[in-house]
Amino acid sequence: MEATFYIAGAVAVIATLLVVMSYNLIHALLYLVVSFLAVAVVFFTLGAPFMAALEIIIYAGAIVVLIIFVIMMLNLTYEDVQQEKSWLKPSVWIGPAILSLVLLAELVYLVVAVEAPGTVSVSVEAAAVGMALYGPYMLGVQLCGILLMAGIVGAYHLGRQKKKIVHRFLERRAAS
Amino acid sequence: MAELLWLIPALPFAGALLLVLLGSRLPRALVTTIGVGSVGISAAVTLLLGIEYLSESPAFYHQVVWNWFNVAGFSPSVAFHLDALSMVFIFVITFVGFLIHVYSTEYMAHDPDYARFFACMNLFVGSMLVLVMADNLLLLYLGWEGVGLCSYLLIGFWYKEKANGYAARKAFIITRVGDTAMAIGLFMLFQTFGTLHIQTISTEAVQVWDTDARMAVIIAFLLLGGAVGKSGQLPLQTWLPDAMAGPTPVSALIHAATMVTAGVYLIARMHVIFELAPGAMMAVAVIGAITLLLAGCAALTQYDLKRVLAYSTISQIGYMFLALGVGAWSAGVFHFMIHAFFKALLFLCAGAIILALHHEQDMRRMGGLQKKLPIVFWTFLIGAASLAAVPLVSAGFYSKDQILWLQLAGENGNIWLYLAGLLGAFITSIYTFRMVFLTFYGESKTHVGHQPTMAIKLPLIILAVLSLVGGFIELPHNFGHVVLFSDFLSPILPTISVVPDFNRYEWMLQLLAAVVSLSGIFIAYLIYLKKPDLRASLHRSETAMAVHRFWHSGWGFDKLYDTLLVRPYVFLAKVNKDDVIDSFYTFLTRLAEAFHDLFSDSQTGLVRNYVMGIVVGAIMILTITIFL
Amino acid sequence: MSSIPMEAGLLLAGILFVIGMVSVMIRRNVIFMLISVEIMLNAAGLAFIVAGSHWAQPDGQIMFIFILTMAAAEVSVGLALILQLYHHLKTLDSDAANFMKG
Amino acid sequence: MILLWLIVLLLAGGLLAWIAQRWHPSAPRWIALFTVLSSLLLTMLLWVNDGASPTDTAWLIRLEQPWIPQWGVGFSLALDGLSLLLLLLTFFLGLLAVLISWREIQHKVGFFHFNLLWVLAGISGVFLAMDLFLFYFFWEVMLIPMYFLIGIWGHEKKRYAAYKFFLFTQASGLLMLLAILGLYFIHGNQTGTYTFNYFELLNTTLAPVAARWLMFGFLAAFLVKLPVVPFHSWLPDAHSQAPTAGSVILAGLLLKTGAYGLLRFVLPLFPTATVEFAPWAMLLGVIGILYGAILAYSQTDLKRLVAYTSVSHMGFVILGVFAFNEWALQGVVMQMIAHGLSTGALFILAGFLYERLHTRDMNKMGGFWTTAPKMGVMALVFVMASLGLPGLGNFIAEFLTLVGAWQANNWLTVFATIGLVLATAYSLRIMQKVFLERNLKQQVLPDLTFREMLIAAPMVVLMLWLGLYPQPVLDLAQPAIKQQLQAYTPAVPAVTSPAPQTAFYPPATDSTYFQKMKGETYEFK
Repeated sequence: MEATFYIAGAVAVIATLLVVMSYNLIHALLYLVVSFLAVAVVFFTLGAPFMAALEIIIYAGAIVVLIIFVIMMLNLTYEDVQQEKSWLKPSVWIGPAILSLVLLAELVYLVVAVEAPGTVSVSVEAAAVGMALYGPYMLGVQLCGILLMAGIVGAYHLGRQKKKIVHRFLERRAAS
Repeated sequence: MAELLWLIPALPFAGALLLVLLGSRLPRALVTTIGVGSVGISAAVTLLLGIEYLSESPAFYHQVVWNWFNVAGFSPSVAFHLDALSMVFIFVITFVGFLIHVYSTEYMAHDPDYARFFACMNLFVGSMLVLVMADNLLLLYLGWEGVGLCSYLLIGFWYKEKANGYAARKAFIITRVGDTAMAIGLFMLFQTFGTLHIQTISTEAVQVWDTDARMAVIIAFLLLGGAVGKSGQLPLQTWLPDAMAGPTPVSALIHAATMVTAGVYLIARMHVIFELAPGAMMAVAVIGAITLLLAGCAALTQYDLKRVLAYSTISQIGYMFLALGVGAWSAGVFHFMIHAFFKALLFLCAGAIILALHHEQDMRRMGGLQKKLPIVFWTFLIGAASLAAVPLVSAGFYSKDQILWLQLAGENGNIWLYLAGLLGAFITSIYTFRMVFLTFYGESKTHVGHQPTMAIKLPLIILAVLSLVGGFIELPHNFGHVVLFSDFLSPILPTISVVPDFNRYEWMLQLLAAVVSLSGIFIAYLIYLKKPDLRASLHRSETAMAVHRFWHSGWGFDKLYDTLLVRPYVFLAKVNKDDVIDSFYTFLTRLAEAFHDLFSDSQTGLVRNYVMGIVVGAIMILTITIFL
Repeated sequence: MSSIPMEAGLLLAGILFVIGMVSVMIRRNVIFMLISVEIMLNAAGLAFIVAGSHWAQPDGQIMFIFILTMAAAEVSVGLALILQLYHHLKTLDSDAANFMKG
Repeated sequence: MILLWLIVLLLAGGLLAWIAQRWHPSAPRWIALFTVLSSLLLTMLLWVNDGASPTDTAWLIRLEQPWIPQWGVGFSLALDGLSLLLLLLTFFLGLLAVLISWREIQHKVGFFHFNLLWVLAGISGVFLAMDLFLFYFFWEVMLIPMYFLIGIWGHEKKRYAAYKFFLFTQASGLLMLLAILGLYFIHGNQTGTYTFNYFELLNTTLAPVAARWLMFGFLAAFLVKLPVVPFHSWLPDAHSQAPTAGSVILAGLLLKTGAYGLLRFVLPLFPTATVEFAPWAMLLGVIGILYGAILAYSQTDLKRLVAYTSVSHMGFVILGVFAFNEWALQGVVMQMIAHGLSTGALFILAGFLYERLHTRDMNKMGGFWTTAPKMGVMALVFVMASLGLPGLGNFIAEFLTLVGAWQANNWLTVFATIGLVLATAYSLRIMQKVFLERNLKQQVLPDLTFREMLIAAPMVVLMLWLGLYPQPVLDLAQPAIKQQLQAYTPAVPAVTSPAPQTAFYPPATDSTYFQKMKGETYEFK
């Protein structure tokens, strides 16, 4: 189990790095799927198999597919890949990278410096999760429902192709 | 009769009010009736009261019209107090005022603002009457400022000329400087006595203060400040010559006969305080002496007929101050009365000349009017004789001689003051007859347009008669010894104590004064009539011309004040027009705007940068958590 | 059950999170930014799971479910927004949408 | 109860005026006119009924209603002579403000009158409130509609002026709120009852330091409103940019709330702290008199000039308030009323001119006496009132103030008196520039119409009345003033006693000398 965790973790990190570094959107998305799958494996090793399943179904499945659909709708071409290349110059990414490394170092320090909390021990059954979810977290579930509802409505509303509805601010910009 | 006291000032006020409200709609005749009539009735009431006063000879009449206000014991009333001193003043004001009103009906006949003129004149007479009849200093102050206002309105009567408005403002502001000093004096009087009632102050002052008490001296000086401002004495005399911008009747009434003597009235009225302050008395005399000399010299060099008369007014009031300063109260008031007659006469004659010559005021362009305006000539001559104090025949001689005599004979007398007065008399007769010779003799230079009619002639004749005979009510004791006037005033004003065994010199001094006066006339005759070469040689001399220019500008006082006070003030005002303090607040706004720009620039509109901001924030927070 | 140290799990979450974050900062393409946000959210969920396993409590997994839900909603709305943006600006460049510039 | 109705009447009238615009364009004018007129009549009725029969206290009417009892906030209104006078002034000037806007305001008429009436309501509330919370509430009520009046119907720089006005008054008002709260808590800690009631708070005993800080809090609001010199710079902008009615209300009433606050709150609440502060306050007053006068002299914008004269005149108010004697305070009350009339009148005059010429620049005017003699006469009276000519109300005010101030501090009074000379300079400048000289531009200037005469004539009459027979006003104010001065009765001899070691007092020899003189005077009485 331990080895699985480390390997899956390594795969996840590498895949994610590749996501970040690739110029082609579709390639990136494929790596992203890999990354999600790896994380799902990590979940499994951590004793959360149900979550692993959810990760695969929703992240690697639904979300990524959604993005792919959109990419298809946008009809991206080779030029976009070239443009992506031109945008990713060292001068652009070096600063944020350094910042992030600092942040990472701090995070590591914080995680390591704390008294060793021991290891992951018990696996939590999906049943227990379900009990808690529909017990004390009932309100949270309902809120999630509302959130999803809002998401649907929002996506529908925003996704509609009504050309003439332009925000007045944008309209004024366009006029001038 | 005494209950009619309030009518005297009320009538002119009522006239003014009527004219202000209805003036523009009334026909001229009615305006004349109201304007002249109100003062006329007032004069009649004065006459009646005067007769009663003389026959009953009470100490005073007193009438409370209403209680003005009452705050914590400070309770001035609108109340009138009539005693001998006030009597003299209201007599002069109403009668001379009436004559000048009559005169004005012709002088101003063609002016479009006829009603406004009479409204202001009536207002002036009313205010002046309040001034001299007030029983407390606050009411006196009301009249005091009221006459200032009328003076402003009338100097600037022909407001379309910018210079006239300037002169009017100058008059108002300069007199207000004096008034401010007076107001402070009133505060101090109130603090000491808890009242501003004149009689109370007069009786209590001697009990509260010893002679030369510090408070008394300060107060006397402050009151003197007010008097100096109103009476055009040094150092606040500069407004008076410019005040000649007004119509000539105004100059006659306000700037010669009555208003400018308000200072004399104030000092005479508050003589108790002044007697307690010998230093202030001395100052009064010295100011008078210096002023009469300076103004006399300035009068010598003026070409504008009215300006000569204006400077001569300053000079003559200097004589009054000289008299008051040595304690010759009744002599000062006597000279006031006589001066009112002859100066009003001179001004009215000047007015008649100016009217005849189409508003020509420059004496260099007059001449030869002796034949063309005979009545004016003769009356002017009488006035001039009185001003120059031609001995025996003129009233001015008696009044001025008394003042000069008391400079030596009086207890507080002083040889220097006397000499100054004598020199002044000499200068006076020179410039007076310079005026006469330049105007009436020589060849005619300007066409005579308007011949005076009855409305002008009558006042001239009456005033001329008064200028001649007015002096006979007070004759020196080696010469008739008539003391009607000083007797009349003696209950109010203390008589001056004369140095004993000085009387035998009196005739010498009189002779001296007469000689001085006549020699002055002779010199004027020489220079201006007989020997034009003399004048021409004077004109060629550089120094003489420099002095001439200096005197012509009134000893440079205008320029002095201009550079010392007016310009810095205007400069300060102009520089600070936008208010330095405001710039501090503007700076605050600028600061806020700068910060606004700073933070606004940080909002780039790029999502990346915002994320970066969040990360930087996270790093900062984490760093703080780690290191703290 | 296993002896995976908790630090390791948290470190993995941290690394993934930071990678996602770098990507958000350096990418100009809006879709990439959205993807990066997904990575970050996923990393956060991972941290919850790790903690939940450690304490043997279901709460961590519940939080992950909530995060998941939120991610789904976010992605749907976000993609709709991207579509709109693309229609208006004809580009996916996030720098083009800088109207909020002060 | 009638006090409440006064305020409610104005508020309701304002709302009605706003709504009424839909019915008829000039309906708001008539509604506003009738509202203010009825308020005025109601107040006059109060004067006739209650003013004549003073009870044992200075208070004529009191109203106490609980409002937010948990916090100790009460809806408490009270009327004394001072309030009554100021209410009369408020409604009189309010009436003129409505009349003066008849022609001038042509857009958003309903909203304009709404704001106008609400400002008046706020001002009346300020003059009546006897609960500090309520007082603060009304203080704000009066501020916001005024902001709209300036900001919507003002002249070319209206937004700048409106913001400036709002920021100054709001910032200072917040400081006052802090002070009110401080007082509230100190009082609560002492007595256990937390209340904002004025009468309760009067009994608070304060540590000197606390008293000083709380006093500064109150002073901040009042001195800015008054305004006193370093804080005056909002005033010229607000006054010159506001519409005529707004200027009249600003100058005539809003400034008076500052003076009223000083009299009503600062003096009785902090007797010791104010005595300490008095020389400085008087110095500020004198600086205000002179500085305002100098600035007024240099202005070419007529309304701005008049605004600076307000700064100068308000200097007398603070000079008098901190002299702590009845003469000075009566002078202050007179000054509030007389200045309200005279400056209001000058602004109205500026409004007349603006309506005709569409400029406020005096360099473009001149020689109007010829074409508009009636206006000239009116202007002359107003100008003379502003320079303090005896016979008009301002003279009584200034003279009493100076007499009172003289008892407190000689040198400062001397300088304040010099202000009268400067007042002459700037006042006559108005006459000279506008009405005298030649009408170079050949502007046709119609003389006053009947409506305008209706506005101007009562002001002239009132000014003359105040100047010649001010006794009714003084009588009405007297009990109230005595009450404000109660805390100073032991301190009054201190006025002439040897001065504390401050640079602004004359040398000790002088004051002891004066004291000696004063002692002797009493013997002779």
